[in-house]
Amino acid sequence: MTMHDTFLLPLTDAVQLITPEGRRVASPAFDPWVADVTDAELLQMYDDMVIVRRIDAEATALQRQGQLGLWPPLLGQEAAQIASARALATHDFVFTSYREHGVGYVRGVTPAQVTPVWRGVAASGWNPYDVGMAAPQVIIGAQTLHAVGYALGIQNDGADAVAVAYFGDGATSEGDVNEAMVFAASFDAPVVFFCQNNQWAISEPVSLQARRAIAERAPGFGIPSLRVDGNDVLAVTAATRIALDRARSGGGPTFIEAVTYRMGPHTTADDPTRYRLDGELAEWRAKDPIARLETLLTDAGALDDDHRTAVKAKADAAAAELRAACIALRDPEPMSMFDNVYAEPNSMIDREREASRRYLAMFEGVEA
Amino acid sequence: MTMHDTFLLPLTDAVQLITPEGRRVASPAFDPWVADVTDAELLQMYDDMVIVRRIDAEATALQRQGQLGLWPPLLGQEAAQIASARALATHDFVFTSYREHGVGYVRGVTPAQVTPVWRGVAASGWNPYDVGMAAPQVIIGAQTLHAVGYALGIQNDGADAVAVAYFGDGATSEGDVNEAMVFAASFDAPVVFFCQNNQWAISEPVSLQARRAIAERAPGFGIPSLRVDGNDVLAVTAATRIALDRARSGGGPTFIEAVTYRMGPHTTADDPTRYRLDGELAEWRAKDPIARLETLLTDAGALDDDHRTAVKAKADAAAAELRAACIALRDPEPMSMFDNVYAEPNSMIDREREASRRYLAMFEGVEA
Amino acid sequence: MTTLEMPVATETLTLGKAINAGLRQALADDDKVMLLGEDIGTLGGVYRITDGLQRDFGARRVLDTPLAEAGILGTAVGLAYRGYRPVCEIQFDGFIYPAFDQIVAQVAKLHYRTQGAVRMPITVRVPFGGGIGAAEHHSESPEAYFTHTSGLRVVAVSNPQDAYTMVRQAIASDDPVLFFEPKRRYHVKGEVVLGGSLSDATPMGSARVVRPGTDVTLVVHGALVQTAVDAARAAEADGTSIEVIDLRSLSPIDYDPIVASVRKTGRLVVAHEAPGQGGIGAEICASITERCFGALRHSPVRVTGHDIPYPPSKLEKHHLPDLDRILDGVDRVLDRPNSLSGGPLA
Amino acid sequence: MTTLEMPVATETLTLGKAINAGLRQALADDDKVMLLGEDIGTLGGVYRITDGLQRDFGARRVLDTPLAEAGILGTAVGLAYRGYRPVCEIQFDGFIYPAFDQIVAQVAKLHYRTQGAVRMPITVRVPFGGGIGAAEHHSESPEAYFTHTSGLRVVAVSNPQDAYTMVRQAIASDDPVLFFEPKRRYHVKGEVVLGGSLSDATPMGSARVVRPGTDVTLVVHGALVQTAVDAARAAEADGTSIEVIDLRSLSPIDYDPIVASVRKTGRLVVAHEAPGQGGIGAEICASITERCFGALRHSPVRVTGHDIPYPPSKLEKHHLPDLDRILDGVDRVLDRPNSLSGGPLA
Ligand SMILES: Cc1ncc(C[n+]2csc(CCOP(=O)(O)OP(=O)(O)O)c2C)c(N)n1
Ligand SMILES: Cc1ncc(C[n+]2csc(CCOP(=O)(O)OP(=O)(O)O)c2C)c(N)n1
Ligand SMILES: [Mg+2]
Ligand SMILES: [Mg+2]
Repeated sequence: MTMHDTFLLPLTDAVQLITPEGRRVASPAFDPWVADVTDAELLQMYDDMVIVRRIDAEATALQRQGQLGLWPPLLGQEAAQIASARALATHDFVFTSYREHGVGYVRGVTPAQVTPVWRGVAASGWNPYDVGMAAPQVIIGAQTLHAVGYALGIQNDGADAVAVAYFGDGATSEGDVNEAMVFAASFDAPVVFFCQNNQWAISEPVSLQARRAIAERAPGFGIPSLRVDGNDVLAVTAATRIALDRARSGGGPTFIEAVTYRMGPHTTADDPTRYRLDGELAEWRAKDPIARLETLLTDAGALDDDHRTAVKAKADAAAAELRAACIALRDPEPMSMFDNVYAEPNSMIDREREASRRYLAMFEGVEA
Repeated sequence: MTMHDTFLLPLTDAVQLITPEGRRVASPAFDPWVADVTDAELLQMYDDMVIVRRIDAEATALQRQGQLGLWPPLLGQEAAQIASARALATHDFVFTSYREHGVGYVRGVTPAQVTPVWRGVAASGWNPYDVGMAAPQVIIGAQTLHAVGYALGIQNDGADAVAVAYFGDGATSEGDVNEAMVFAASFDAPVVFFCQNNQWAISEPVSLQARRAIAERAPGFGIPSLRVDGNDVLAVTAATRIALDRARSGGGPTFIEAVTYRMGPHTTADDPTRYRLDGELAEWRAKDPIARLETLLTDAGALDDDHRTAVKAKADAAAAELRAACIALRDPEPMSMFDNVYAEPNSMIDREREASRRYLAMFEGVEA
Repeated sequence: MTTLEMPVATETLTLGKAINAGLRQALADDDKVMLLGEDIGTLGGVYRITDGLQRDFGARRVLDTPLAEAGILGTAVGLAYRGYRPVCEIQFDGFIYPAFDQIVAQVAKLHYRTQGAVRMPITVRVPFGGGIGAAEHHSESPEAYFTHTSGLRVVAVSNPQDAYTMVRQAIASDDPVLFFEPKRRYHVKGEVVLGGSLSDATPMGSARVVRPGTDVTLVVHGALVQTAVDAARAAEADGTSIEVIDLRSLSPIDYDPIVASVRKTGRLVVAHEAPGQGGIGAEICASITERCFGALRHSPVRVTGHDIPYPPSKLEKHHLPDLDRILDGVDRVLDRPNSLSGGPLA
Repeated sequence: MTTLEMPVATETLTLGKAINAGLRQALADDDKVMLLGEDIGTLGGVYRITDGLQRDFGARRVLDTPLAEAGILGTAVGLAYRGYRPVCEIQFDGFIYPAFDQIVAQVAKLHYRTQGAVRMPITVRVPFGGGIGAAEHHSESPEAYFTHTSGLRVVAVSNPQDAYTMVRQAIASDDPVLFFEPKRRYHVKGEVVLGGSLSDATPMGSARVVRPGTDVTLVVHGALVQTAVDAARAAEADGTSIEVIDLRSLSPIDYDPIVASVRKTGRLVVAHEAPGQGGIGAEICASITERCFGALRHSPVRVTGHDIPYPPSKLEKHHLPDLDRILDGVDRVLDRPNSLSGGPLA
């Protein structure tokens, strides 16, 4: 019967190059893509992950202390973010949702640029062109289309850059994400779809969004896909490099599912105990992305207590920088709310601005 | 490499049980599903197709004569529509787009109920509950979600009905259609997605919408799919029966791609010579759905010139009925435009209605 | 719609809990009522408005849906075709736009399209408005998009009793209803008479004078009702008597009490959080001017959110109409010294 | 934006061909301009507005996209991020809603969200309005949804010259522009001065008095401009002098000429095809009342499409404002016998 209900490659486990126990395992397909990764580079990723986790914890604390309005922790997703972002070139361009603090960190977003959004002083903390990363996207999935459009621009420019869209498992249900795959496939756009399947969309398990592994969706659109252990920096590196290479060489889009887990709440406003399954957190703690790399590097003699101490100090410093920058943030000037609504002069805004100026002046006792 | 870029079953040709030359070919997977189809039933489908094609031609003519505002011909898609609709039960419910005159014919839409929409006297020519078929849908793809919702209702009711969504190849690019697949899969909804891939979405070839066979999309959503020759009534019957059977037995959604061809313009407003490829029309004329069934039945001794004459007379009568009903349609009363905006009393509409009544009364010289 | 005699009880409930109670009642009254939305089941919604309902009515009637708003509304249309009364939750105001096509081209039109054959008794619950220090897209007031859409009814509640009663009315209505919930007032408590037959309740379409007054008519809805009442209290101290009208229904608008009030006061102020341009304030000012031109002693005044995207939350206090801005509007309509006294704006 | 001195030529063109010429000029002026849409390439669009452009500028710059409106707009956002100036065609007014989220939550907000770092010079071309006997969803006037959306500019053209010039201006604008084309007037011809520098042209944001008058101010846009002019001509025969103003820009609205006119006439009629409730007529009536209260001799009058879904085409003549309905509105504002003279509506 011509029932196309199964795939050539049964997707059992995601590709893994570092086991949760910190052992390197072979993968004939992936190994060549990471053969050149040195211990120093792995150590760099380790450092990044430790620092980002520390920043993440600090931001959570700042929220608890009322310094931030909200924070969406990345706890548990460090490998997926750091390793994929490290694989990118500076001139690539990234479109993320709200949880990609690790990606931002690698792209060069400073701790001080992270908090404005979550404190409510600005809708974007950085200039996208400074770091090759768009403003964070709150509308689930919308950014995937932006990445495809950007990729079309790259293609028209004849550039060898790649656009990368980061999004979650829940996002795959949105029409936008599926349209993005249609457009990307149709135009062979140099784009990478990087899905962090962290098992949950707030309280909804991934099984509600997809009855198959997320990675199985893309091939039907004509987009090859890869499914990797998202808590494994090497597997993520390999997959991202494969995808980037395809894009740069005119091969078009690739879809990556990084299987990971959100170890914290959805945001600081969420209470995951209401929906998590028993033992789930413990199970995933055992697959911690940082711990396994730490073991691997320690066993390889590439990581010792001195380094651990040094990186902890760096992480604390980054956290302190984040905190200081956050607390130093002043509320924006009221009148700034009228800035940048339009790029060009606009009589409606001019009038609104003038009315507000006069209104505020009343309170200052200033002559309007 | 874990590149899920190929499928278990390479989709070369769509399943075919009757060749364009009118020969019955065997298909071990599909044959059991049509083993019970008698020559009389095939003849019935032949009759339907001849009649529907005749009605379609008449409607086109009515448009050319200014009696209809527009007409979207189904020419060439008769087998896909008639055979699939004939496989349905009365209590199933169908959601179509605008071109499914054949489906409507089988569901019991009378010739007189077809023209009001296209003449511009009503947005729907029939009561959906009378025929188990929703009002025609113009917004591409929107009805696929309606079918899924209806199917959820069936499921909640514990009924054994099935909801069927008809849509085109172009529609598969819309977010709605993809969301429909997500929802259907997630809830195991008793729904059949019936895509008539007629090769074109107005001037856009199917290759712009999908880089793979359309049927390859659904499996990634967890929905088994079937790809059949849409000009072959038997293959379409088999596929639809398989899908309905899955739905009725709790197996959830199935996706059918019926590979067919729109032999006419997109609508009477379209000029397909601007985009069709050379020889394309001739190639598909050779695969005409009616001709091949006619040969098969003639060869089987089930169809003779008497029958041909009789069905032609029936078809002409149906066309005459359509024409007479169309021409007899009176413009609706102006005040009827305020009816059914709301189901319940509404002060805004009441006021509008009263204002219009007074306005129109001025012209009638009637005391307002 | 049920005609059973309901037992009546009075409880003190938050506005959020009152909606929960109304949904519970509706689910109990009519087994065609179904709830659909993101995170409304196990979690009970991010605001816990549907708390406990999946547990008590089952996962077939209280459905966690995949993350897709067009999907939610499109599915609801199909359910309505099948005779159900779907109640959709849109998690936040700013997430309704992916469902816009299904709402304006399908939900709003299907009864009309089918000449009355198919009903769309769909309720779309939307927590709306600002003032909660939230991230982008979590503080919007999109109601005017829907009041401009013929075929929809639009309501906004402001207190626990209305929240309870009107959500039941919205669900019982054979027309689609956009049901706006003032999220920053979910936690405000009030006495709620539970149960009771809907036919005894104030109709969902009627506005209500929440505070009588003689000098100025102040029209508001949702969270601003309380702000308006506070403003009226403050103005009273100055000897200004403000009549506050809670619109409750935004489409259709119940003009009778507004007209009656303006004929008395000759002065109208309309306040809402949405941007002014094309907001419902424009409609009300235009309509009242049409109906009461002779009675108006000053042009109607609008006090609204600015014509800007919703700003970062630290700026929202300058964006949203508050007591002071409303009183400034009152001063304008009374020709008293006000922020614009300095001369006409360019 | 180009600053080249353009050669100037005059041709008689239909409105549709004038847009084609404007697009052609924009594509020639700036290689960052790209056209995206359904059927705009080989076919040249269902109205042939993009006819020949793919042939002449190639399939990389004039793109037939997959059939998905959110996809078109979302892709345009990404192109804008990359420095392009995408011009999207929405095939018909009623098909813009699937793209609504991308337009209101992305296109409109990204410049604001990024504090000016990212520009969204996106033009969205929308053939709009009724009167062509079309099927459902092909005759709508959705402009008010966008004028209520801060961050967007909205324009509507009414004649070949404006169509040519304003499409170039829209594309050259660093802000996103919803560009409404009166489809039933695509075939109307006029003299068009081609070429020329945009800086010499009337700004896109300004309204225009198309026919001076002294008794009544009549504000219109798009296809109704011609109807309004016809009405003014007919009224002249009766000795009534109507000043017709073509809004051209719907957001922002250029109030100066309207205010000047109303100060002179004391009477305002606004007509549009969209339903009245929440339409731009409400905004204009409210704003003009705010600005000219003392000068008004009658409440502003709206003549609009009814508050119904767009009806079957055989009824559209009763739905759309036509010459007679506009003149009835003029009679109302002049306190002459009119359709509502019988007494106030309920
Ligand atoms: C269009 C839209 N709908 C709903 C929401 C509310 N919401 C915010 S995050 C979220 C879950 C997202 O899940 P996923 O895509 O898996 O990303 P994750 O949060 O797990 O990183 C939801 C429903 C939203 N932001 N946007
Ligand atoms: C949302 C939306 N966008 C655009 C259109 C305009 N349109 C009408 S039919 C059509 C092509 C549809 O192609 P397909 O889905 O293959 O169906 P077919 O016409 O071939 O039967 C388009 C683009 C529409 N009706 N709705
Ligand atoms: Mg997730
Ligand atoms: Mg097609």
